[in-house]
Amino acid sequence: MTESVMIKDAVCSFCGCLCDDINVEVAEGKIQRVRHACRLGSSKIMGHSRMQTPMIRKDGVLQPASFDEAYRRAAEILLAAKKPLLYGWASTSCEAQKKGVLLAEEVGGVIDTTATVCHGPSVIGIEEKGLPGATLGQVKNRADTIVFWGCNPVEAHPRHSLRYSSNSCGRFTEQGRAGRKIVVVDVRETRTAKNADKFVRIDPGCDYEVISALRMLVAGKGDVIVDTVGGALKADLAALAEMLKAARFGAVFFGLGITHSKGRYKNIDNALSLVADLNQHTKFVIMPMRGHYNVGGAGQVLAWSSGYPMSVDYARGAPYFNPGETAACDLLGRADTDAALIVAADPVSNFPRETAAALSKIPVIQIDPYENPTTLLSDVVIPCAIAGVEVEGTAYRMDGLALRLRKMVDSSLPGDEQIIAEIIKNIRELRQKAEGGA
Amino acid sequence: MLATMISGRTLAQGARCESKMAPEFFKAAALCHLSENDIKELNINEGENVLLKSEFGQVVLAAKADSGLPQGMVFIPMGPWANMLVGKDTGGCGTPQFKGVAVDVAATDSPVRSIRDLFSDLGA
Amino acid sequence: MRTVKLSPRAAFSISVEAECITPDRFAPLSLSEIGAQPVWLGNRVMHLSELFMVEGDDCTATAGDVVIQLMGDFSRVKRVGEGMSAGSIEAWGSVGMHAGNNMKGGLFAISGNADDWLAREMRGGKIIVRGDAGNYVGSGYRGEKCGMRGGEIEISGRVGAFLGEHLCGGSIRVQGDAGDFPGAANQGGSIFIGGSTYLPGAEMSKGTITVKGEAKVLPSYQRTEVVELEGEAYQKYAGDLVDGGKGELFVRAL
Amino acid sequence: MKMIIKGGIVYDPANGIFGEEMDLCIDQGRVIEQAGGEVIDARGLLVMPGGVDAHSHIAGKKVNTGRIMRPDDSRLGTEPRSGVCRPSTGYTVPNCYAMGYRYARLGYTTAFEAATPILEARHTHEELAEIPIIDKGALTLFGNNWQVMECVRDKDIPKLAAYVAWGLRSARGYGVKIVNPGGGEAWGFGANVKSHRDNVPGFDVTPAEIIRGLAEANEMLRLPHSIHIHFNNLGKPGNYTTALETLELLKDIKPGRMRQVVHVAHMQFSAYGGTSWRDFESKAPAIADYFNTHSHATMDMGQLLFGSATTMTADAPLEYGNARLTHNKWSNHDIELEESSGVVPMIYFRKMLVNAVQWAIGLELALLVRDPWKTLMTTDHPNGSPFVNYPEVITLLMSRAKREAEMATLHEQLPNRTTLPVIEREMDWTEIAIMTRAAPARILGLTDKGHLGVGADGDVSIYSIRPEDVDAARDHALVKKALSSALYTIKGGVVVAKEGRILAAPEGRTYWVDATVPDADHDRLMPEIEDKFAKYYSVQLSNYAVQDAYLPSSRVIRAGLSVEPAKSARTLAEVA
Repeated sequence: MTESVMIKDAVCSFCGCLCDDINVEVAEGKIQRVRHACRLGSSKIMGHSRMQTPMIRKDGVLQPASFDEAYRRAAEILLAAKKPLLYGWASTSCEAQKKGVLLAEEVGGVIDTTATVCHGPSVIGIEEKGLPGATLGQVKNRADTIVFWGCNPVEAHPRHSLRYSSNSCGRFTEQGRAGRKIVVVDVRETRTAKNADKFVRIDPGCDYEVISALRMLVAGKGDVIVDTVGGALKADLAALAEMLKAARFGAVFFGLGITHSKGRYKNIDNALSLVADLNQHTKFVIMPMRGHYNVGGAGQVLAWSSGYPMSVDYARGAPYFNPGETAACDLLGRADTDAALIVAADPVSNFPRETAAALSKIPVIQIDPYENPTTLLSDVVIPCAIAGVEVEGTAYRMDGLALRLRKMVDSSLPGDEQIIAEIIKNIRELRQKAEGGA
Repeated sequence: MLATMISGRTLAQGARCESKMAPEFFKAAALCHLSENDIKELNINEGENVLLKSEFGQVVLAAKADSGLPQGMVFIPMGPWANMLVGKDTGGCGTPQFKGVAVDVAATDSPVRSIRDLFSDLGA
Repeated sequence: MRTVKLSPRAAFSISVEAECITPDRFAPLSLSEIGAQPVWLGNRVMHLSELFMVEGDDCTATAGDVVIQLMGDFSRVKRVGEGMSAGSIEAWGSVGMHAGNNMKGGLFAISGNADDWLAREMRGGKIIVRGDAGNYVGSGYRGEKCGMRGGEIEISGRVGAFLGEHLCGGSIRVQGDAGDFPGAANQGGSIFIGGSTYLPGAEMSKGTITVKGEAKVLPSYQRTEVVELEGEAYQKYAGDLVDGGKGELFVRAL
Repeated sequence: MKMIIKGGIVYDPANGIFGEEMDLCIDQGRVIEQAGGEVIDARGLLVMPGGVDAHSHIAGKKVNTGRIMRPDDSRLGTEPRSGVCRPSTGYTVPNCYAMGYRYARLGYTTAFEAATPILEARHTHEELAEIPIIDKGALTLFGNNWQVMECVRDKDIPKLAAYVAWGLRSARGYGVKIVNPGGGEAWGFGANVKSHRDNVPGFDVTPAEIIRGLAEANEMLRLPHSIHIHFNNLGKPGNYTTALETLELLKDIKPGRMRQVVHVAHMQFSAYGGTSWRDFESKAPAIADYFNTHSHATMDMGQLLFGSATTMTADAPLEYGNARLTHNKWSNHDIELEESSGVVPMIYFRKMLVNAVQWAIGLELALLVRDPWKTLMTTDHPNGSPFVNYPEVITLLMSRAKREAEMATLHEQLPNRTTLPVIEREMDWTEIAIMTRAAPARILGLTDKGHLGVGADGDVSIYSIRPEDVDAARDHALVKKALSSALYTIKGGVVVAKEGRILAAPEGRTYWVDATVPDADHDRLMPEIEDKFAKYYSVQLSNYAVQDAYLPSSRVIRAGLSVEPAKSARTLAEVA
């Protein structure tokens, strides 16, 4: 066994925590062991069985093909489409995302990220109210009161509490967990709720009303409130309001519990106002628990390139943004797209059934390291190297902090960025050939 | 039995979501969490199958007891099985309503469909 | 009076964007010039006449004298009537998203249904829909403080969510039900809902919302007296108090 | 690519050329004695070096937050991709491509990002690299930094200098930016400092000490630029005393290079009198008097124009106040151990007395400070107004008639709150060339920029204005039109824009400063830094610094030990 190399302080590319203290042992070009990562991170870094060769569907069956054939076929599909959808992007590097924006411009397509089935509503809420936030280290060093609203970090962001929130220690929070009040507001008692000091159970779809009640209580106008709101007792909400006002530094972390429920972005809109109101009494910040490790980066890249963080329609040559019209689920749900490129995502699994079914009626190109249900409906499948493990690049943490992803091991497969660059090259060649008539 | 369905991340589902075609993902995601009382009301044992129907579709899943759930609420790990019950409408903001879906739950002895079978009717 | 008739040559799958279909744009143009107007089918720019049959009077006229008749299914044709200031459009069937957005005057009558963002950022004029309408009727654009500022919208059927969001002026009347959050951030328009709805007037600061059916009311609204409107008893609420709002909400007392 | 610009009326004040007809030759991107090659006919036309914007928010977290929270702004100014141009969007917060194209159309070829926290510099550099055409750099924030405050508290300037050098290298930054020193740290618990003498809670040090310590460290390192300061109490009525007292603090600091020892950012926002918004008035005369009688300080205007803006600053408590005052959407972003920041959309109204006075103060400052080398023309883009409105500011400075026409449309109380109505001065092309080219380059320490001497970068702007025939005071509308769309903009010897059309979009370079310090000071510093990463930061030390990959094209400026000290500590006065 050749001697192993220990990569220290590598960045984990699974969830929005983007933990950067991961140690990875590599020997014989393979990852042998992962230390400090949680179960999600180590499963990502250790990896799973991979697709190795490109495939193109012929006579209804996916058959092996060369990379060049796959690039060419992908280019043909995208060029022929009147409104291709370029979807995913959240689990690859910013460098690949930048090429994705260029591709969307070249083919006059719509580029959208997995945010539209995740924290898309949070973005729309921020467009209404702004985001009073901070970096995770500010919470670690100062927060004595933390609210987890509609999120379950114990299962979705396992190291969040130790590195950044409940159990973290900093300059003004030396006691760590003991010096903090942890509150969970959710429709069910999750494992995160079981560790909390206070659990407020509310009825599904009632987040907006409960937040409005809290805002009234925080503003001292509680007398208008009836005895229960959204399944929560007024007394519990009043106690919670007082606890929040008594904080020295409060932080609200919110998740898909409020973005996926009735009200969608209005829930976040109201939560942002609650935190803004609380700043008249004490210091409060709020932060979305972003799921995929680089959905934040996709939003940043799209914003500085097109002016908008998701759902950007380049069909008419200039970016146009309107979730509800230009989001992936709208286009597929209304059969308003005639080809799809899926990068580092699995919409066939993660979209509503009828939306996913629309993908079976149009040509689909998939770029992904792993086979998944989207592969079953794909016409061109291009296996790729894994960003953050086999390709270096940039990713943005849930608090918007940019970090450098390491390359831990080599891969014989091209990275997302390289694949998209090849597809763009083919598109330009095909276009020249068509225009030149040569 | 009428109930409200919510879908979401679990640790096991997350650890397997990049190898969805493997049996471990099936075990982690093809589940329906119910409160103890609801399991009693359906008079089934944990591990037996339930049929869930919503306005948009239906799916068969193995029942799992979850003490954190209130009566009348079921939880399904996010993924293809849960999304059989979710509607395509996004209410004008691009995001489907993955949580708070009205469902009817009944005991069944139909089998839980494998992930490949789930998509077989889509020409997969 | 000059009439121009448009009818789709085929059913559209990919949506069409046709903001050129307005009395203002057609008024000074001959039929062939109208036919040459650009429309977009996804990322392809085409002539109007390639996607629609263009018939009617060939003489030019002022915008106020132009009647555009949309024959057939326009449900996937977006931005029809954008920014129109005079004249009228009669849709015999349904119309697509953003119909009548930024309208300043004139009449837009729709016999069928209207899709989302009907009359977005409307300034003036009148829109009548005999069928249903989608989400965001008379609303603003993402991130804007002000949406509809004037004009009248009358809808016989039901509407989707976020009716009149960021309303700054003008009136909306809906006979049927309305989806979630009608009149959110209302700053001074009036909304009438004949059917039922859910959480009207979120963060309303001014203006009125009347709900003839049932409505779940926000906890930050204060019941005041019961009043009579058009012979019916309504419970009046003041709010949204969450931001010191001075709006009025009337929900029919059962 | 060789080029000769023939017969232009050249304004190159740094080389003593004030409107001389002459030819300019450029080869391989630099100005040379003579050359053949492409001929550009500039006979009788106004020719100046490429514009230099020394203070603008063009890249990084705050700018992108402005874009994300303002789709209502992004949809303005939308242009589809065409020719070499990718799509443009936005008015107050343009996308990266529009940033480069619009500066080029104005004849600007260099712009500096005004404020970057070290921890988030990677993001800033990703956006800087995406902005086409212009050369650029980023100022690095130090005013609320825990390590800085501890060094100042311990009065250990050499260790502070070592940290500033380490911070600049980690952030690949260009200069030391100080914003509401101490206030950002207090905002960590929702408070602020009341003045520059107020103690920073938890750190036992005052803003005055932070400012002075950083100024000394800056000069010890002989950095190309001086400290660049945003005063405490910015934006508050009566804050002009804070400005004057802070400037007075720095009077005796010896400059490490032949330049100012402090540059004041957007002076307008700190030249306020009165006790509240009701009796708010201009104190520009008092501020201008100080600049006229001292030579250790320079400033930039921070001019406000009516209409839409997006305020964004590392002064987070100021932005929270803005949001509450205007009921606008509010973004805040605290950065652990280093800084705070906020973003709030804003609209300035002609009929609001406060906005009218703010508008007047910017112009008053520029017109009352006699030496144009001390006053840069900026709008603190996009806080006062987007940079696309620079021609409006220039023509206001050049034409009293225009000022009077504008004042006639403003709040009628204006004359009681500002001396602008009685100011007759009208700037000429030499002064404008100084305030927008020569002075920003000198103040930043960019030796290759802002002038057309041999060896300078081949950055030239040519406008279809005949300086000899046009009376800028009378024909201000014509001048504004010509300045808004340069006839030619040449960047590094390449014609990048012609009559408003972008012809080429080469990649610009990013300037950053590599200052070397004595090993002993560095070695004393590092244990304290390692301790902070072990205990307080949420990232590992090894992942902190910006990697080479983020600077595809850079120009490193040496400083510290690798630069011998200025022979005699001459102040600006002796140089001018």
